[in-house]
Amino acid sequence: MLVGQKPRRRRLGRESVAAGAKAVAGLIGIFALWQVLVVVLDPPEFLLVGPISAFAELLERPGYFASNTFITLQEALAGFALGTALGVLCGAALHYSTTVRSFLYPALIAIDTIPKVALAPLFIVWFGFGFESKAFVAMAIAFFPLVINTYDGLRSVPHELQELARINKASRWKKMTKIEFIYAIPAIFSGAKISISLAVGGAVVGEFIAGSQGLGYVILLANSQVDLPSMFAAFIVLAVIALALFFIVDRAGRKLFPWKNHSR
Amino acid sequence: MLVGQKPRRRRLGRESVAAGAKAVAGLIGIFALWQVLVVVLDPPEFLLVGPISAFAELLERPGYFASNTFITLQEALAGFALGTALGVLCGAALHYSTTVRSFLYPALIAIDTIPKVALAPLFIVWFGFGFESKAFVAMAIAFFPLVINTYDGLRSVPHELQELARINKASRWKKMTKIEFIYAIPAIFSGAKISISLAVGGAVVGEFIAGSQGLGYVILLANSQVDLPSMFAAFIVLAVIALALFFIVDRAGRKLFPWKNHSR
Amino acid sequence: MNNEYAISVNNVGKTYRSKDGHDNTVLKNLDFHVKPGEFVSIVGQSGSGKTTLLKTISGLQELTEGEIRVKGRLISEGLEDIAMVFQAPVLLPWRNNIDNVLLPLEFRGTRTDESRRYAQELLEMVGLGGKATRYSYELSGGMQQRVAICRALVSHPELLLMDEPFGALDAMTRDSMNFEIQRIWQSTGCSVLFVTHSIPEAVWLGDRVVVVGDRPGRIVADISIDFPRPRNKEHRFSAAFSDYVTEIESHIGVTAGIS
Amino acid sequence: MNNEYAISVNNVGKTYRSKDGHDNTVLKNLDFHVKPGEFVSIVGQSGSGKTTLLKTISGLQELTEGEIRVKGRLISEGLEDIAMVFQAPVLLPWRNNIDNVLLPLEFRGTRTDESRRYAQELLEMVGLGGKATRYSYELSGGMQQRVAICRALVSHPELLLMDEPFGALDAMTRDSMNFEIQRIWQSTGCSVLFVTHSIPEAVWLGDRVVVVGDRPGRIVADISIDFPRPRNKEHRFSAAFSDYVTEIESHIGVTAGIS
Amino acid sequence: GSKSGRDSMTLMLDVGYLPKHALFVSAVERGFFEAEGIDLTVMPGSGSTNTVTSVDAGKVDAGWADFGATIISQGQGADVKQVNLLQARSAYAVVALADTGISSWKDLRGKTVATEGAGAMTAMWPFAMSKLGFKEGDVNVVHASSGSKIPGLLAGQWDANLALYVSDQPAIDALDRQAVVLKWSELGIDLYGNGIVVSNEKLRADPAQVKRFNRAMQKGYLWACGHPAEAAHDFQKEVSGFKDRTIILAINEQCSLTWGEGASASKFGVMDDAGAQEMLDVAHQFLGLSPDSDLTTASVYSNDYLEPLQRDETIQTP
Ligand SMILES: Nc1ncnc2c1ncn2[C@@H]1O[C@H](COP(=O)(O)OP(=O)(O)OP(=O)(O)O)[C@@H](O)[C@H]1O
Ligand SMILES: Nc1ncnc2c1ncn2[C@@H]1O[C@H](COP(=O)(O)OP(=O)(O)OP(=O)(O)O)[C@@H](O)[C@H]1O
Ligand SMILES: Cc1ncc(C[n+]2csc(CCO)c2C)c(N)n1
Ligand SMILES: [Mg+2]
Ligand SMILES: [Mg+2]
Repeated sequence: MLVGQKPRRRRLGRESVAAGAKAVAGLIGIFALWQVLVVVLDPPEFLLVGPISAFAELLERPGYFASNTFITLQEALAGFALGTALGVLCGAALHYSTTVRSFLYPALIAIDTIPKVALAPLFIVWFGFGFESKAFVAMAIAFFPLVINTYDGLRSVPHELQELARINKASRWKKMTKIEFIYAIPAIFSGAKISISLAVGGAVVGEFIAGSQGLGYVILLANSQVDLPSMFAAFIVLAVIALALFFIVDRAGRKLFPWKNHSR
Repeated sequence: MLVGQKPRRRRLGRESVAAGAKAVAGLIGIFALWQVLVVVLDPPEFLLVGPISAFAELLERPGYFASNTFITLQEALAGFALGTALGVLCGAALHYSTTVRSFLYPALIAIDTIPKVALAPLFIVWFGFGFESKAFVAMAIAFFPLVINTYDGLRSVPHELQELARINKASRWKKMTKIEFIYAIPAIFSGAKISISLAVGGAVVGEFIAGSQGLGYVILLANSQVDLPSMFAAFIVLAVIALALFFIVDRAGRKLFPWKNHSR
Repeated sequence: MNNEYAISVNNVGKTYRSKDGHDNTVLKNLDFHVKPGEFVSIVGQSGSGKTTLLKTISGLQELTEGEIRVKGRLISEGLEDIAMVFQAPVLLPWRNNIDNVLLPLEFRGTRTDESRRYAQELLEMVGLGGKATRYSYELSGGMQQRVAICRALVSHPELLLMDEPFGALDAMTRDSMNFEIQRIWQSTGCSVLFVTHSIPEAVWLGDRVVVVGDRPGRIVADISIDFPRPRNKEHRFSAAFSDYVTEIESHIGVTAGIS
Repeated sequence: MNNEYAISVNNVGKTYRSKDGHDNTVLKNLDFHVKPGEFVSIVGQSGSGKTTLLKTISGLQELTEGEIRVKGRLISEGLEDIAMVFQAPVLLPWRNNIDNVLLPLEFRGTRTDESRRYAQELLEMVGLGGKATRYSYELSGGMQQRVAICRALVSHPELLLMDEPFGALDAMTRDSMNFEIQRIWQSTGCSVLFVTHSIPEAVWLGDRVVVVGDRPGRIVADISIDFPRPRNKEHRFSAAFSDYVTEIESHIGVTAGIS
Repeated sequence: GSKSGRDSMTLMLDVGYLPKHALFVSAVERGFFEAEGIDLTVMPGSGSTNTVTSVDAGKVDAGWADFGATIISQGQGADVKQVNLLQARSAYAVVALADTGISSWKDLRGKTVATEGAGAMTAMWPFAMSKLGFKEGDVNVVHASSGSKIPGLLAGQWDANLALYVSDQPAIDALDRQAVVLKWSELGIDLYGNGIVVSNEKLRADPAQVKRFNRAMQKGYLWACGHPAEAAHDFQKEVSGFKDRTIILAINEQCSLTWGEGASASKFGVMDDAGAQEMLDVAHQFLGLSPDSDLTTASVYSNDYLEPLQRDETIQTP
């Protein structure tokens, strides 16, 4: 099986541009559909507005959206980074330590299920209402997919590769760094791709709980003023940053593990 | 590599019991730690209560918790089932159709990032206050990990297996059902394990938004009364059901794909 | 025009292009034809392009030059009924051996109640009757290879491509497999392309032995083997046999090796 | 007591237990010893337990009976410096060929600036000097096998276990590999356990040829080969050589096969 | 729909199920709606804005919502009207804990107050500040979700909450703490509070039902105000965990907001143009109501579906 996996051909600039164009076309398609829906259904403004109103809103207050986006982005990235690091660590601990697995796996899952929104008051009390509490919510949500995917990725390292390491008396560390973690990279990155969206959502939820800036606060404010153009503008910005982060993570994963899904 | 993957030995009843015992020990450990923390720090009751208070609360109103748990459980399961079905479908569509991938992948990620909590009013308008809106929130949240893991799992089907199908003129459907989906089962189940927790959380969030029953409502009420024993009791119940569901999903995955991580 | 041939390879070339511009021309100006019911052995050095040739004929790999017809039809227009034994066994770990053997029938949708009995027969033929419900991880390397051979035979293919099918087998098992393949081929009348590293095996089995040369792969010799069928051990130790072997060795560049 | 031996296999048994209670006793009452610097060939039918034997000696598989000592130490107490060529190449797809060859040194933490040069030398020795920075998917089956051989040699092992290392090689390449292995073995003085399906190869390379019998695997013959070193093509065509081959064939149950 | 000849109706509250909502629960429990041929289901809300949205979307028949929130929604196109002003005065207040250094408005200078990140009260806080003569920055405002406000206050994360005192004072009371309440009305910010909101579509389709609803609502509400202990008991049957004392406190506070001071002050539930206009002005100034909005007093409320009870009316349970 290993021998059948070939390095992916590097995308030519042209192909990359074409892919980008299609993605943009897809997004524009969605926007168009949404606008058509709005025109046809003609829902009241407090229920649903079209993307045109949302974009108009964005253009009207670019500075406002930019500064709040920047804040949310920082929180999400901090949470994602922490959550990824912690998640990979925990996933690895689950794989390598029977003790951790037996005793902590259930506890981990249990803790993950408690809705972070419900823990809001505690977060505020523990972390105050600054940057930290939002990054913490983002981290708490982003963490779990990495645990699962790291653990499952490490578990699926083929037997022959394990034997190769053993016969060469590889230390545990060498075995991890030269075989197991590399093999698990695609699974770990699958997890990271799930997490990056969750981290952005987590930061926003954190801002819902306690915030006076960031896109979550923009949404909250828009909600209270029934200002749907502003709300949907925030949604669009959120979607765009999540999308960008997703593809950065995806691309990083392919860079690190380029021998999957080769063409020829 | 294929030849190196061996069926896992079926756990003996005794081993299974031992694993269960350790898991329970782990959970009890967490509870003990938590209780000790509470006793040592002695935080005010509105900030943090220990598991003993929470369990006392549970025992005092078992019917109340049972009936609300049952409701949340139903919503979560419905959302999980729908989200899984839809997620696997979307993941497969992403893999098999270049068009879907080019145009819809970005849109999908974009949509996933919009915080479901913020969409609350729309959900209410679309689905009302009943079961459907909660199941929908659960579905909307549970869906994404399955998309990613299904897609990535299908993508990593080894080249030789593809060739085996091609040389035998397998129809697309046969190839999917006899090779690709079976190969992707572990990755899909990794996704499902992430989703099952998310679905429970989603149902609870749905109940926050618009509910007059379910554990989310219990938490909401407890919150408004600053009744932390009741809140933590709900957390415990949530954790327990998510845990149970997680291990059911995990076990189902191992049953379906028993040839990973063989012992010998 | 080509309809009389089971396989007709016309001026075929294959160049692997790698991302760093490192092109590797593996096959060049290849021309050869296989008549229906013919058994053609292919020999050649490691890396000369034998696997590549088989994969292009089976349609698994695209040509970069020329054309290949199977039963008169361009392979690019859709595959005929071809079975292939790959160089590695490629068994599905989630199926037991007999279910692995049956896979081609399931793929084709031609599995019947009879099939299982036939698959069991094939497994018995290769000495694995008792391993039908075991999994591939419980088999030795040679056993896995034999299961893969059964899988190729189960669909009664008209055209059988075999890429070093007996590479992992000991002499004795290999001999008996040689006899079985000859028998099956004679009884079904299928055409066979048979890649092997063993020149005696190539001679003993083949109506012709095609020698593939190196860098880039081209046909350096195409030798008809004029022994009657069915062949037996006698032929193996005839003088004519040794002459064939020596001739072929000279084309490859070996002179009576060790193994 | 066993200190004089490089490997000493004492009354070893191995039973695979499967979950459905289907026990498979593969090795039974195995007893044999390898002296330091000795080259021992192992032959036997497909499925007789050769791979299992190598894996138990290397410590990759647990025994169910008896004990194995490597340089006097029980293998259960920790592995000595062993290199192994597996039956399948098992190359890492994310490393190019030379980096695959260097892997054992990285595992052992003994990679030096010199190493790369030596790895390149080894690749040149097996005819793959030009493929050092290519990836395994760009290699033919036989080429992959040769990379795996280089990987086993790179760490200058005192004990070398090879499981059909030349199975996917054509006669010519195989011959040259045989010469190289003999040369390396003579210059390093390592002990070698060499599994092969080719009886002539076993005889030509080995100080002894051990024949493993079937069901369960046990040693049915242990034949010393009394040719001087270095051996050459002459020995191959001597009468004594044929006698050895015939004797061994009789133990396995083959009588002068086709291939 | 009507089963057994009665109408099923739903009423959505502003937020959650709080002791102040005992009035509604009790009105149902004591059969006021049944007497009008209505099967009423009371359901918790998730903020007045969502409540108005639900009414407009036809997902509920009636809502109980902050008048400011209603006007903002109407400004955005919500086709609804307020038809019964149950709470003539708003409960906007600053709520602090006793003995924490805040006992009057002037003590707020330099302090930190928490409020929901968004909401009518948040938007209007500058109005209150201007009435106090404070400058921006004199009071530090932080934002916290409704669920966090009490714990944060108790934990000393901040000094006071901007809150509806009918909600927060009982909550603090329930924890056996004493609350200090600074009512905005003391600053002259005396606006309409919460009322019943119904969609215009419903008003067209079944005005009689709305009238019956209002009749039952008014009677039930006033009856509960007159019988807080009984109402508290009714509420406890529905929502466990609150002490009698807390619920009664909430009921009394809620009922103290029933009667306004305007032209229609003595007629329960009745609104007037002056009061509505004042709220419209505030909405324009503080709540983000568009200057182009064509909302008029007539389009935001109506007394036409009301047979108002008087201040001195005695109510009997049916
Ligand atoms: N995907 C690929 N990309 C680049 N080069 C390739 C690829 N596959 C094979 N090659 C090259 O093509 C040549 C022929 O390979 P092929 O596998 O056809 O040889 P072979 O005759 O089957 O050898 P063997 O007997 O060792 O199996 C080799 O030089 C190999 O390096
Ligand atoms: N993991 C396993 N579980 C059960 N049986 C096994 C397992 N591995 C090998 N066997 C059985 O052990 C026997 C010996 O296998 P082994 O791989 O040692 O044979 P071998 O001599 O190397 O054969 P070959 O020449 O075909 O490689 C076979 O009958 C095989 O079915
Ligand atoms: C649980 C799990 N299942 C399968 C694989 C095999 N695999 C390796 S990469 C990849 C794609 C990402 O998931 C897959 C499916 C794994 N690593 N983890
Ligand atoms: Mg080949
Ligand atoms: Mg073997």
